[in-house]
Amino acid sequence: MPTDTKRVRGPEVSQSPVLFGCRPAAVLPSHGPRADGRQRDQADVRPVFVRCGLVSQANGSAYMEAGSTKLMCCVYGPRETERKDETDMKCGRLTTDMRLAPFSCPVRGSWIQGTQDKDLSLMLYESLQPAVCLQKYPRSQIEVSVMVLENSGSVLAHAVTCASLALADAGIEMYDLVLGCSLCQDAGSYVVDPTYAEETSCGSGGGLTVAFLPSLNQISGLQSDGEMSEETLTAGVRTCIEGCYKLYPVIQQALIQALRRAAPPPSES
Amino acid sequence: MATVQVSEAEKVYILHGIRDDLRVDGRGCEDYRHMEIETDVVSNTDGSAKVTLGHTAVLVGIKAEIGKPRPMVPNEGYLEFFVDCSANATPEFEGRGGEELGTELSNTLYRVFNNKHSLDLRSLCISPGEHCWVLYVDVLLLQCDGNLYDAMSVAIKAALFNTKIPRVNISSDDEGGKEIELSDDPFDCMRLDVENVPCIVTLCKVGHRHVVDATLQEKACSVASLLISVTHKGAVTCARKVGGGSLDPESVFEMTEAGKRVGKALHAPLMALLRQEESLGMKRHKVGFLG
Amino acid sequence: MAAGFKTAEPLEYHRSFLKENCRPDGRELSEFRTTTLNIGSITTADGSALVKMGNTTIICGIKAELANPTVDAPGKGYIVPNVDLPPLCSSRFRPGPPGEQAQAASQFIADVIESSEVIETEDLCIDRGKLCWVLYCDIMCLDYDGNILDAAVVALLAALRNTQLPEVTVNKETSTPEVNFEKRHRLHIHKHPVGTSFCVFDDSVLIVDPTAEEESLSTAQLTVVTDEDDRLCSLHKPGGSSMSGEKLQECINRATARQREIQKLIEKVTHSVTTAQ
Amino acid sequence: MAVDMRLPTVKSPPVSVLDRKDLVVPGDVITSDTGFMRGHGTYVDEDKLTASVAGKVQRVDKLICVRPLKTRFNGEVGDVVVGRITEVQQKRWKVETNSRLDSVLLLSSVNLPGGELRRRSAEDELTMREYLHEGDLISAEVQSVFSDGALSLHTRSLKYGKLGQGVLVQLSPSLIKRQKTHFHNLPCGASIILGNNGFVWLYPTPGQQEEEAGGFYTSLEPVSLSDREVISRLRNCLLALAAHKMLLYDTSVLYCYESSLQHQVKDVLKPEVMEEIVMLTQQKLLEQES
Amino acid sequence: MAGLELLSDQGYRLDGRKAAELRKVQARMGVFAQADGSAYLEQGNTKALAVVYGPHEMRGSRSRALHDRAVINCQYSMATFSTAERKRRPHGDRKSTEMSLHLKQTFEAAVMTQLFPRSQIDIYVKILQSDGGNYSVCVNAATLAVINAGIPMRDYVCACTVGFVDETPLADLCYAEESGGVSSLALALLPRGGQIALLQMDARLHQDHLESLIEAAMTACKGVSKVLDEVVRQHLQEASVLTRE
Repeated sequence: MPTDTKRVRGPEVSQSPVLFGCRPAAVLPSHGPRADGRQRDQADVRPVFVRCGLVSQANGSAYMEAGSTKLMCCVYGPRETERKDETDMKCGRLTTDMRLAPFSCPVRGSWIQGTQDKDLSLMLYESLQPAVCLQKYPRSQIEVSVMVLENSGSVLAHAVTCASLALADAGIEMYDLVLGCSLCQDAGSYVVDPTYAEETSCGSGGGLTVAFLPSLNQISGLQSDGEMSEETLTAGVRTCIEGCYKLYPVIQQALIQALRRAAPPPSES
Repeated sequence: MATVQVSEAEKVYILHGIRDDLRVDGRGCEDYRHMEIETDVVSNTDGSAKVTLGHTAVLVGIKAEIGKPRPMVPNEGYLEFFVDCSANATPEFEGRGGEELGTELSNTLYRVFNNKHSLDLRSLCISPGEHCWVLYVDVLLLQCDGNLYDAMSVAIKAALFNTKIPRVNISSDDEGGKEIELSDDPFDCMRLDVENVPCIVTLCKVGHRHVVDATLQEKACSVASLLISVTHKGAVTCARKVGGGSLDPESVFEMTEAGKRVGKALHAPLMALLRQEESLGMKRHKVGFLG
Repeated sequence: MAAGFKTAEPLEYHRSFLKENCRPDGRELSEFRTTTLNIGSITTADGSALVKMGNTTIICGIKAELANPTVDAPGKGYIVPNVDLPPLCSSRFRPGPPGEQAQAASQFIADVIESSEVIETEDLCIDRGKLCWVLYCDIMCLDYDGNILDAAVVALLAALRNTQLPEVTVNKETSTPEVNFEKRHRLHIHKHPVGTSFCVFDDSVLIVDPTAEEESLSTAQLTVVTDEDDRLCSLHKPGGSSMSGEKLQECINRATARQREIQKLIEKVTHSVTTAQ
Repeated sequence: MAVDMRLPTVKSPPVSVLDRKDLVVPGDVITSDTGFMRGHGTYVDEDKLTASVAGKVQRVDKLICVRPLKTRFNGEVGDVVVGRITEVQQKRWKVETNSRLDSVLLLSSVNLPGGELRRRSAEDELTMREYLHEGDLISAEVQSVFSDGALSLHTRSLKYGKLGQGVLVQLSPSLIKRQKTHFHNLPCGASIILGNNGFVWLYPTPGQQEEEAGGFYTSLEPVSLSDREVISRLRNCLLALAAHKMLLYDTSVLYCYESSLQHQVKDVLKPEVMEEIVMLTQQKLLEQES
Repeated sequence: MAGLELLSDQGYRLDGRKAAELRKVQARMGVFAQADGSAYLEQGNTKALAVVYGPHEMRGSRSRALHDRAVINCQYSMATFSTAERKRRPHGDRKSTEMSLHLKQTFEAAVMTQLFPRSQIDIYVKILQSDGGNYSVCVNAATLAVINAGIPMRDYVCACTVGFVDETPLADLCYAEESGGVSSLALALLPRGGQIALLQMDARLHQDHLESLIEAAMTACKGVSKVLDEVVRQHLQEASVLTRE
């Protein structure tokens, strides 16, 4: 690792205590009810808590909790592009930056944005871009940054939802909201909106994240890994869409609430 | 990614052609361009392959190095991917221009291989918790003419097939320390089982239909693509939507189905070709870049 | 009208308030913004705290890892504090490696930890010369509206109070550490340093807990850190206009008062968290 | 679904190097006779006319040029080009024509709707993008060459202008044979513009009508399947000829098309098929000559 | 590598060559269709790919354009698998930046840039396999690529690395020799006129030996140029069979 002179540095090597636990981490059962009491094989998403407009400095922001997954998204812009090329003249530029805070996972993460963060940023970008009316913002850029404060699973899916809320909060024109939902599939059964433990313990199966535009019925982001059959994948996509629809009213409510708070009291006439 | 400009009228022409299942180069929607594959092209690697698909050309070199197993999986070796989008492929990649695409491609490769069956990682273990083989899979883009993903995955499979890892002898000395000795006999080597290594199929949605192996012009007409990596048994190891647009669920399902079908069919001819090449042995006329 | 004045002549706008001994947000000159504290909300961290001072929001997460002590100090562990100002918290920060301000803040926090002896690094030793704890204290700004140093110190202190380390024993045979997550111990907090920051306007008017705008308009800034024994742990004044000894004493007095307030707040919140469990 | 995977073709053993005087490489002295004028691809070094590129020597009276096998387009006045608009600037379009600098199409060098004698108004400047915008293809003629070598184009003839539906094939300019006309309606059912710059445009043969809109109107009606097949086959034939460095003109293209008819369109690009049809084409051309 | 004998008493080198013998050079022009010019060249086990784009309109900021000649832009990089020990980065390190600069200087001396005012010529070279003499192999490959692109040059540029062992100059060093502590020198030559396009030496050598070393380098370069000449003529002939009108 290159020496980092811009930070306070600790010892060269240090290891997470998790590696030395006396008892091996309990393997989650692949059947029966889930640890948090939710149902398997159903679009059973965790209850979410969302708030818009918490950050004073941003043009739009949203904070979201799903179980103990906590993340925050800020939107800056539209503001003038720093880098100009021909496409910017007709169309705005969207940039996304997603990071996991060093303390957000069971094992500490590094300061430097790793490939995982870059990958997540790209996925976030591809999921959001179809929804934003970029042609309405020529020569400008809209910056979306997401910080995951606690990773308790399904971060990408929730980041998508949170970011679309923050975009809406910033008053950026969008065709539709974007909602995210993910699932983990293992040995013939699946869990929707998995927790971190569920994500890491699904051995032979795989994970799937879908970003969905609910009113337009369009999939704007799709990403899977691990091994699954085509039928499972297709079924998984359907389940995720179902999960998104469950989330939809909650998100709408949060936005309306934010609007109410922001709007001046109705004039009496 | 390397981009080309296409006028509105050209787009319409391409779009209608795909609707009628007759693409500009005469192919049907699910036809690949002519593909040439050759392995063992770079002699200082442990395995290598060169694949050309239309004008797209990729070179894959694999180096096996001894490293320390990951703490979470002490009895497995691992793969490292790196994709070099060099300026040779297109001037757009000059300086740091290709870095973004490079990370995107290598991240996808990590996903594609992120499962238990693609490659038997346990066979790469030398001594649990201490030593294992790390396979550095380095992809070099030589020319871009669309459909990098598919070409890359075929080249990787071919290079893995070609990879020869020296046999290792572990002897312990008097003080209990272990010594690792590599066999110098070039024939005393370990081969990898590539049966389950997946191939990537990129389906480009153009108009209301989708095509495989899109050229740059076709890609310019498409709003979104679905990338899907499929094993010879038809299992999907990675799926991703790429590109700026969105897809309706029905077409995602159609594309997944087509991707699986096409992907599954890629493996048999590829394996047959690799075996045929191998059977030629020393008689094989190496072509490389001189042919 | 007022809004126009504010954006066109921000300095004049502020002066007009200061003349009346008050500030645009309604505070008095020596009044802090409302400070709220939330402890232990991040379960993936070994200790965490979220501090809000007005709009300024700072979160601190502490992760403990195992390492070998240095040869020079075989009986000591490490504390590694870093302040991150991500682009998320304000449009003034760009993605990439930490900028000057973040670097300076990290150094400031590191200095405070060392001079205040909030934690004895000896406490972090597990097996002399062989094994010790490293406390990675990552302090992250989520909303930047001035005075991040005060907020960062409070967040760090509260997070340290909240930290619980698992019990570690070294297996004699294999000489590998064994960690028992069931049994956890709190850290011993020796001192409670608290920072108080001031801004000087027009080389004369002194205000406490400046907002981002006030910071940018001020002619000098000053941070005083004191602990419960009224010891001065740090005095940080990066350049700017000069200041009389008298004024300085005034600042220190305000700081000691603030220290009491904050320590009380931390006790209260920590207490409510532990009783809630 | 079809996939054609194979091992690379082994190169045929090299032909023995004949000492062909007309082929030169950089640094070769062409003549030390000072009576000749130096043209493209040559320079004078110590009174000797020397080649600066690898290619074939051509002599026209006293002028000696060397034509390289492959090069950027070196346009001359009167050349027909096919190009793509890259930028819309004030009073002019920038056009990519495979030259060493982008070519220029001045607003004053195009026929605007409403007749040739129309004055160009300020409004025309503002609406330039409506006539031609970035990415559009045009056919044009080289009007003049600027001192730095950039080409100035014009479309002041009904045969030039914006191109509609069709397929562009980009080849080396040296493969295009100079002819009286570079526009051909081929008897096989499609039309071709063989741009001197190596850009070849294949399009369905237009009916009698249209054209009147000043060349800015393009039909977006679907092209019939049979026309498409012809165009695709022609495209692949052009690539086959180019791969074997055959000179391109209406007859060679047409013969190649005829030779390819026994193969499916998509198979034409397979190396062995390409070789076969190019051989057939050569034979036909030889027969026709004798 | 102290114990290694670079030149045996019988006058043979590590790989069995004589002192002035070049490694086997094989090359092909026009490997890629999309570039304006391209070439592949191998010299022993060092293999390089060169690609040329241009001359074309300046990319990026037009202010870099020169009003009286073309700008030559070079990028040198190495495949991550090209060396025995895997490289972490293909380019961007100090050594490849320096190499890019040397290539640029070399080709500015040979390409007739004055014919293309305000244009840009890109030369990208990639080492696929590295076994000594990287600079020289790149120059030789790039020369072929420039010729393939039909860009006028005064003459070929040929390069060779030579070393000095036991009072004897060794031509065309391989990696084992390069790293064996030999004083070496790289030279790029326009063979017909004998002009030196670039000379680079960063080892210690007695002044008296310099002349003989340069002499040997020039002879080696001429040897290379002979091979390149054959490749170009071969290519010309194969390609012009059919274009004959």
